[in-house]
Amino acid sequence: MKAKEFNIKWGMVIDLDKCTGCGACMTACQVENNIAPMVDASNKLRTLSWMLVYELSNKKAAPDAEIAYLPRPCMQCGNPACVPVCPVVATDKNEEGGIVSQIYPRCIGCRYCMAACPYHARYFNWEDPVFPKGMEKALSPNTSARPRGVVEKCNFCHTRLMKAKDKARQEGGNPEALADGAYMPACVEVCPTGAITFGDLKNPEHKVHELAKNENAFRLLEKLGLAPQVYYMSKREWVRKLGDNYAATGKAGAAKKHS
Amino acid sequence: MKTQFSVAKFDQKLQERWGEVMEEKKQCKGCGGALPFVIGFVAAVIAGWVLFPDLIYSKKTQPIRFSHKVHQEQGMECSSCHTFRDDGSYAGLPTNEKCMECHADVVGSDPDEAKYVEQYAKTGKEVPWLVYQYQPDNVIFSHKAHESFECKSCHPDMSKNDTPPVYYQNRLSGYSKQTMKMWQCERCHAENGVSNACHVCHK
Amino acid sequence: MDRALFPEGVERCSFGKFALWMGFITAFFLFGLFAMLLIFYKGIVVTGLDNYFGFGLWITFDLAVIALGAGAFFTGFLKYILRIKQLENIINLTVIVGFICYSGAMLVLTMDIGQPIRAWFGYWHPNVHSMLTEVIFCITCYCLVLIIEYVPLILEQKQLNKIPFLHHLAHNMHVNMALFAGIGAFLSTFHQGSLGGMYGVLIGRPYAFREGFFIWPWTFFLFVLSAVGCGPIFTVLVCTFMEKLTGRKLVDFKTKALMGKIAGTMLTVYIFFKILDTWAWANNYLPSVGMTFDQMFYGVIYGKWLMFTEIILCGLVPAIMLITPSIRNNPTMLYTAGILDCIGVTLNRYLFTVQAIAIPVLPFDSWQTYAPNWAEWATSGMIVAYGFLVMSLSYRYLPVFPQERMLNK
Amino acid sequence: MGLDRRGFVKFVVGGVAGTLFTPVIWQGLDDASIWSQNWGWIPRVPKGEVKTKSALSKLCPSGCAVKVKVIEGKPFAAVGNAANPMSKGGVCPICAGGAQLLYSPARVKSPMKKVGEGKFEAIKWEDAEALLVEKLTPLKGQEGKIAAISGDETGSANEVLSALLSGLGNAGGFAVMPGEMYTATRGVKLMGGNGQPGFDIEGADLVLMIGADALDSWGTSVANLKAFAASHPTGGAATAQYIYAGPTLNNTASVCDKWLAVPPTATATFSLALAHALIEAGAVSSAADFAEYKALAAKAAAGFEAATGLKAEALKELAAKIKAAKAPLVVAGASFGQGAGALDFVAAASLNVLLGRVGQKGGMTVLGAAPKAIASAADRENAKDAASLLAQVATGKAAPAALLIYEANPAYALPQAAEMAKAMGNIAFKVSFSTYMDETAALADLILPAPHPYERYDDAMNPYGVAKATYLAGKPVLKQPVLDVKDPVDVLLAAAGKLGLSLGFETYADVIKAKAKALGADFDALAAGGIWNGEPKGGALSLGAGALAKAAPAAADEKAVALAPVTRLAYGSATLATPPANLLNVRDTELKGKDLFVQLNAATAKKLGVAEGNKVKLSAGGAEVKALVHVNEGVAANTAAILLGFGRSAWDEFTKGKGDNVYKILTVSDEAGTGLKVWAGSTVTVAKV
Repeated sequence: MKAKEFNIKWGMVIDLDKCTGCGACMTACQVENNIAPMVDASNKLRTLSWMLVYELSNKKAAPDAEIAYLPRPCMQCGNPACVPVCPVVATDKNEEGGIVSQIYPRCIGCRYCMAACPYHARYFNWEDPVFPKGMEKALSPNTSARPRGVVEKCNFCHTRLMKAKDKARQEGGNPEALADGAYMPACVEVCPTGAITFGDLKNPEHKVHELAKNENAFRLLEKLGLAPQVYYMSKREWVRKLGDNYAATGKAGAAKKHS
Repeated sequence: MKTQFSVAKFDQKLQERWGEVMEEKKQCKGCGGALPFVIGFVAAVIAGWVLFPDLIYSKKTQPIRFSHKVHQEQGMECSSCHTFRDDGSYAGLPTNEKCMECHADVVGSDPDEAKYVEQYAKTGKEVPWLVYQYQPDNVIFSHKAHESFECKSCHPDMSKNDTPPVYYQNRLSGYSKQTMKMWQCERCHAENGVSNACHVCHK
Repeated sequence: MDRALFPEGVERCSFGKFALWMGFITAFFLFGLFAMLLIFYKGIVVTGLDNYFGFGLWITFDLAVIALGAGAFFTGFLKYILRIKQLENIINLTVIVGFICYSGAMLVLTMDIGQPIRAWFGYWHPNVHSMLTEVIFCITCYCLVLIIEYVPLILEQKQLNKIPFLHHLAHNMHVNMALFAGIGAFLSTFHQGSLGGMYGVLIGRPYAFREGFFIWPWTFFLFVLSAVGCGPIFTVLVCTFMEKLTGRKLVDFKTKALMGKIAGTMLTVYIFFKILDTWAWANNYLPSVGMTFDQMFYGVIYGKWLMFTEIILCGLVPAIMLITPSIRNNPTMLYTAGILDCIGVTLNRYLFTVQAIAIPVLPFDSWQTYAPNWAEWATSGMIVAYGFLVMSLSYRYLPVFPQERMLNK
Repeated sequence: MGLDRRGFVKFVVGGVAGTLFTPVIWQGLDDASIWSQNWGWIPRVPKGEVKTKSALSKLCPSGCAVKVKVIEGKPFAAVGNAANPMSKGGVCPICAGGAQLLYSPARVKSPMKKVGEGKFEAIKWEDAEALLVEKLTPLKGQEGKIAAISGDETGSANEVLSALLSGLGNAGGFAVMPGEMYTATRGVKLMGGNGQPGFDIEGADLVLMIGADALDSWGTSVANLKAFAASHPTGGAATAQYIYAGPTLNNTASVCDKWLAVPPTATATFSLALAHALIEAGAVSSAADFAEYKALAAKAAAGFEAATGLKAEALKELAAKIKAAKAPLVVAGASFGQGAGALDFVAAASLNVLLGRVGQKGGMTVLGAAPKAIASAADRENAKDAASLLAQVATGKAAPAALLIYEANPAYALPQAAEMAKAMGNIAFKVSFSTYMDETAALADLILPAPHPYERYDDAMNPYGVAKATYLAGKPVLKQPVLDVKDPVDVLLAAAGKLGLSLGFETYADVIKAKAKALGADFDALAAGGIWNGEPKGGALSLGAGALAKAAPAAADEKAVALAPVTRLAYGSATLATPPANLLNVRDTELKGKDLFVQLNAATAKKLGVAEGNKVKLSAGGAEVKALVHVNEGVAANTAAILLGFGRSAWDEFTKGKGDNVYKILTVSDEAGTGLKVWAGSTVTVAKV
């Protein structure tokens, strides 16, 4: 199936040299998207974390040891592995902006998309969301609470996009040409070091447009051809190597299939 | 021995029963015909179309008999009460703040107005209006994006309405009977060349 | 005491013994039923599945039984379309085995999805690009075909057959069975392939991903071939197992050997392409995405021994055994080869399901391991028990084996 | 005619067929799936207008200026306040989940009176306040009978507490929880200065953090992160270097240009050896004690490799980098924000003196005393530290009959926690003013629930680390608290009145407004997310050689390894157990189920004879902590790193019983020369169980 092309492509450039791994993005994401706190959150095989901060290590012994933190939202792949496999069109990449949707009321919970996604960006609701008593009063209006048995994932806080468009309409602007920063996901908004830059990859007025072409920019598993809309950048070679093994191009930072 | 005996007896009975079945079949040939089938069919159709809707929907009335007609006659527009906020979001039903601009105290003679003032305006409690066009949490609808349409192209024309219509709520799904179904949204989007991508309407 | 219901001219064990046997099987069934109800009540959180292993025992089980149940469509195809007369001796059994496998798989799928209430969305909101949609449609349709094929067999039950209407119905269905066999062969080929396609299209899973022909990845064709390479021999194994259990001869060895020959031929074709495919995968595809053969394996649980067992010991070896007449015509060797063959195909389904998603594709991720828990075993066991129950009833009351009277004289 | 069986079957078949031509099945299927999409037990999300309100979110130690998003009057999210010059729109991982903490299951829901061991009874506020006055009345005027412990470093509440104690004749009874501000201020004194030290990270082009986890849990971390971010433009060249010297490759170190693995026992040695390298490279100081300092530095350099496990080369490279920098800054701090002696601070801070960086842009500053709202309140630096107070209580040297605990958790967050908790048992009447049911509240005789930051007035004067005098204030976001709580300061002021003591204020809001006025700031502007800043000060500081000379050499113990407690801001603080929304951030190599991991590098693990996944116990001072081994190359030599802040015995299901409390095995010793209680250089023995 030929990947669809869009005039707007919302994307991120995450500067891994600025991510301290503080976890504010994960917290903000849970808050924005009404993810119920989990009592045993150390069982990472059953938790829900649309945004997950991985710890990368250069695997060297002290004193040469280095680590880096890598926040992993949904990659919103240009050629997603998850979309064509869904039997009920609960997930789709079909909207201007290129965000891969995931619709909970349609999802039947077959988990084929989870098996398809090499980034582990998709999560299954193993249980109904249970908030500590009273905490359900602090739910965000932006994401519906999901029942058990459906798959969910990061959608770049899509409701914020809808709200930004409404704001543009109210102010007489063009909802299809939002200014840089008019729409940003919760993780981007909260990051204390501004490690995540967000915008329209195709719009030259947005910072991400140039950043994605930076010589230190790369995408995860570029070699598989999923064409993520999330870019990473690091001046550290070992970090870039861990990201995509350079298999697609043979060498670091060489011509990216930027589209 | 006893078991064997009873087994044999059972066996015999079974044989007899099969015989009866065959007999019955012969007797019944032609009797009744298709009539029971027709009766069952018609009964089911009637039950399905007449009784079922009554069973599946509960009826509710608005907490206050609000007359859109009276307000419209005062020269008010839909947008006088149903407004947009500065960020482009839709305020939907007016809150006490809006209603109390006129109804902080009783101004007319309608008993429902007095009821409103007494039970809501004075107590600060918001009126639990029933929303005919109820949409669930998983739907995000932008009135701003649909601003160019007339209200009544989706909502019933309330301007002539003096007594709010009965609210039918589906007992199983919890939706209002007037909840716009997804295919309706999709059809209009398709006709107008607007994207039907999932996230355009879902959250 | 239920003698009146037995097929014409055959002996069956006493009702008491039969009841005891059925009770024994029912115990397993009920335990599985309990697990199933628990799963419907609490959700699949009660299973051993997790974020990394969204697919596990159930999907492996489904794929395996569908492959093993392939005897139905392929034998049907050979019997009714290619008119290999001899296969009528075993055709009924293949239909029942197929029916059990497919209906069981559908039940497992209902448990496996998180929102069974919305299972029908698969038909109402289908995604035509999804291999799973193809699977859902074909399995359902083929399951209907199997029911249509199974019904005349039920109607031929001694007492039912006395009713003229049912007798004629059964007869007419038989007359048109070639049509259903044809439809079945078509549907079944497609979904066997689609099951393979399901994995072959996973561009994010290097273990499973394959290039292919038109929209079908090579796994599509490999799954079809492997299914027909094991389905017929599985029916033979079932038959032989029943013979051992009942102490009666049901199908002559000549027919069994023929089934072995059919399976062996297909398995040989399959294993030839499988080895080619694996070779190309390891030497062309993996390096092209910057991965190595070694990266696909981990420790003992996901070690290389699994792949070698699958392809060599349980693929190449039974293929040679089955196409060599002297080996095939020795009953012990035939059954051994059959068992190896079935293990090989099951292992193949397991590897594509579990190993494929166990591999940490992200270079900084780590291997996770999966073990099914009691709830998954119990429900899978329930399906097996269900199969035993259907088979026991069919054997006892339906004229499944045309040769039985003659062979046990 | 009767309906026979066949007729009945036909009827049923007809019924089924007929049903297919009605909506029953089709609508039923549809409605059932809609039902499954809106299950009644799944919480509904709010609808309505979203507004934002400014707040001072003192959930993290330094406090974040936040914008709270509110819908239908209910807060649901918090983001940074871009108008605030300190946090510049940033927010820390704790404050980002502030709205959810309003409904934390650990919150104390109403005043509680102890009625038995571990048993409490909810009482009315008027009864609770009467009880407080009743218990304090007989103690009034008796020196040493009333004590207070405050866990708040920056609030004016401290002035109220201090003034209240003075007014009741117990001026010496005011103690604070040990934070860095306390020891650092002592350190400045030892260097001949007066006041709280500050660090102008924003203005520096080389930031060497010795111990200080400045980009995560140390100081005004959000402001520090903003400074780091500004010097590291995405896609551009960095304008400042950051180097971390500390026991673990922590969040700060992960983004630094260089990490120097320094065990917590060797912090001062590292600093002085670096001084030696700098002097070798030509650094001189006009400070009077330079000669003495130079000798101390040379001595430290000789023992550097043995003490740190690092190569001397590393120091030379570092010295060269510092020499090359235009505005180098050394940030001195304890690796887990407390327990370091004043001498560790002096050793690191003296590098700024040596480099001539005191009072310079991008250098170290000394903040003078801030004006007070209540004149009778004692200066902050004159307060006792809580560890000393409870140590005195334990030995009978002090015998208060009443203890007021304000926003502090001494029963958990003091070294040798078990002994501290035991000492508290010697005090007859303990009142805990706490938002959460923490370990101290669980031991108290009276719990007076304090409001969440969104429900109260509060302020922050000079959060530790700021380069210039800084004042923040906030007012409630909510009109009504979500629980039956009262501001502790309001309660104390009312109690003071009943005890015949007038402090000049009736509410905390008035105190804060007076404070703002005293500073010449506008309270309303502050409450809207503004800030008040004073001018940075320098002041002549010595190199502190006199004090450093008294430092006792670390006792070498072959069997023990240095203990490096690890703090991560996201996981909570001394006063806050990991919030439910942050539990997900804890890695499965740090905590798994109920077990903490102790991090050892491969060489240390080998030396100790333990391997990945082994269950071990860490023992010191008669207490022990159990943990699983995780081999991690991001730990200094001969050091065991383990998360601080777990092993809760109160709080809620999200934290209770998870891991073990590392405070238990932190051993207190008296620092030579200063008499301070120190525990940053604790050692432990590690044994397999």
